[in-house]
Amino acid sequence: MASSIRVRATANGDITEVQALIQHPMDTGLVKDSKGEVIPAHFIQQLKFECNGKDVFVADWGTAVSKDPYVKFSFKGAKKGDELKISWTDNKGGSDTTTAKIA
Amino acid sequence: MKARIHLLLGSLSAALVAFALTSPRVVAADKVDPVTDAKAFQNFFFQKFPNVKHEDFVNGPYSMNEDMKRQWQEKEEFPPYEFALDAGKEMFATPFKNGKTYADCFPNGGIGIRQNYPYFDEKEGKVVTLELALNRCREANGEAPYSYVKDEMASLTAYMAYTSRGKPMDIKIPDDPRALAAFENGKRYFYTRRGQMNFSCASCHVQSPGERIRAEILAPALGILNAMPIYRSEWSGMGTISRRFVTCNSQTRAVPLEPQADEYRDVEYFLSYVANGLPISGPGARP
Amino acid sequence: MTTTTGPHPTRRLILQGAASVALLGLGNLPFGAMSALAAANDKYPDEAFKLKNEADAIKALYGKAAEPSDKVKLDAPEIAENGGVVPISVTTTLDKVASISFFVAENPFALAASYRIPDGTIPSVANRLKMAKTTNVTAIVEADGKLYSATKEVKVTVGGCGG
Amino acid sequence: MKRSLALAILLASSLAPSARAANEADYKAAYAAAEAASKEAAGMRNQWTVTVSALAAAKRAADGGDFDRATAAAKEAEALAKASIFQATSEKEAWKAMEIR
Repeated sequence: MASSIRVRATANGDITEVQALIQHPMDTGLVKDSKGEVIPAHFIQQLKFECNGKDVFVADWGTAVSKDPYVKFSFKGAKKGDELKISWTDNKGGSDTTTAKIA
Repeated sequence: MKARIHLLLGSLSAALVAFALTSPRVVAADKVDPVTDAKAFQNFFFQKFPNVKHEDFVNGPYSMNEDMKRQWQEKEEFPPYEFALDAGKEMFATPFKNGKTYADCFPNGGIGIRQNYPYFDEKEGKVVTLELALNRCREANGEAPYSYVKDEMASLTAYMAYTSRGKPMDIKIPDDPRALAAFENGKRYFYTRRGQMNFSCASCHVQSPGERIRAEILAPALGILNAMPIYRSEWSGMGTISRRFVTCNSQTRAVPLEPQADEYRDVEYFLSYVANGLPISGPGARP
Repeated sequence: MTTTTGPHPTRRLILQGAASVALLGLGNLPFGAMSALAAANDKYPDEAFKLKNEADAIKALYGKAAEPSDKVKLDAPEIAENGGVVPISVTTTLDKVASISFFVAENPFALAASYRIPDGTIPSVANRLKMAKTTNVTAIVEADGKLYSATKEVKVTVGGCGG
Repeated sequence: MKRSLALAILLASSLAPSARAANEADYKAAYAAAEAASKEAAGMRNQWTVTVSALAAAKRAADGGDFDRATAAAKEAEALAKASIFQATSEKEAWKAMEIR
């Protein structure tokens, strides 16, 4: 199954811009389904981006992050071809990880 | 309780009169003439919104409001329909149990043909939409049809729309009285008021595009289907044309017809034909 | 400082004083240690995410209050097209930024998201948040041990006509 | 204006005021009339969601034995169904007024 993480990392000069879109329901636990039962909270808590063995960005998320969450940031010190490792864990112990080459 | 009914009737007749007065001067026509209708339809919007580029009408509410357009462009950087698009691509390539694929059902393998749908099927004597053709392809190959309002259908139509992006809408009306009748039936449905709200599609999308209905900006009717299927933040999911028609009906408190009912197929035929020449921009992201 | 009635009030006061001084004094320590300390802790700030009120959440996350600064540029729509997907981003010209956080005042839980910005990462983040209703969105930037904030009201209402 | 006048008279006649408390027979009559009108509206493919919910409310109230409320809800359902029928018939021609020419 394709990874739940879509990522685009493009380097221009020393700055690499990273965009990530993650397939995840991000349920708040405050919503009821059509039958009136509460949909339990199910959301990504931590999302980590590592490059060349160092954390370049760490996101701690709450229930207010949108469904299929999106995040964009940039960092210095990497170049085209370097590998970016992305991994997330959610409040139910679910997780996923993927790697992407910087274009 | 009786007072409430009279209140309802008062508002109903007042609304009828109010909208009748403000609508464009019209004179009843008898012969169905799609070419003239389409020209008049497009000119109405081009004159009402002179500074909107013609091809931008397909961006719906975002062609009407700068603040909304900025939020849209922000979303389009990494659009929420990305997953549906990938899923559609995968489904399109996965063969059915009998080894065939969707490509075998469609001209040009289903790639870059969305702008020709819906078309008038002279054998059947009815309008055939892309969603209908996809389900018929599934059934012809021994597979169960998909729901018209759920994600699988949206993913397939998203991929097919994506392969036609930028191509001008190109709907044909054959010289067949049944085709002209279908076009006219679709036009009638578009302008007919329904539901306790007593709105027609035109009440919102012709009378007041660009204005707000609570938080949402109303899209112009011209090119309103060019971006289909759409990921709607409101549904936090994909929506096919069928889902959009059904939900619009219930918003005006009209009981929706079954998806792909003749009326829906005809109104899709009408709306697509009058948007001929405008580019396909699906799949789209909408509020 | 409230007067404490315990037998060794002065000792506790000194200890608390020492702790906060130590924190402040760490400004110029080698980066590794400081970032872990300044960004509250490496662990997921579970407490902060559970607090309803914004001020409490800020205190739980950072242990101090923020002061508005025009060096923090918060970008959010005037009217959100949909409360479920509100594009919000922040960028700052401050340096030695250790973390950036977003708060939505009247959400069920004020703290929406918090980002740790290691050395070498540009202090700028864009994300999409959920907003329960029209309220203030606040972005807080932790730079060199101090907190700077920017706030903007975003209107949120339901769409559609009836149903 | 002629149209809305006709509509008002049509509706007023079907709402004969009943002073005494409604009993099951009243409810059954009102519900039957409402159901007939609702079927006709559905037949014209112009049913309103509020008609359906009023009919359901009438049935629920009747099942609970509250025939006053059940009859009132049934009468409201009938009125709504008749209004949707009137809307469908008047719109057969009225839509042309909105058409872009």
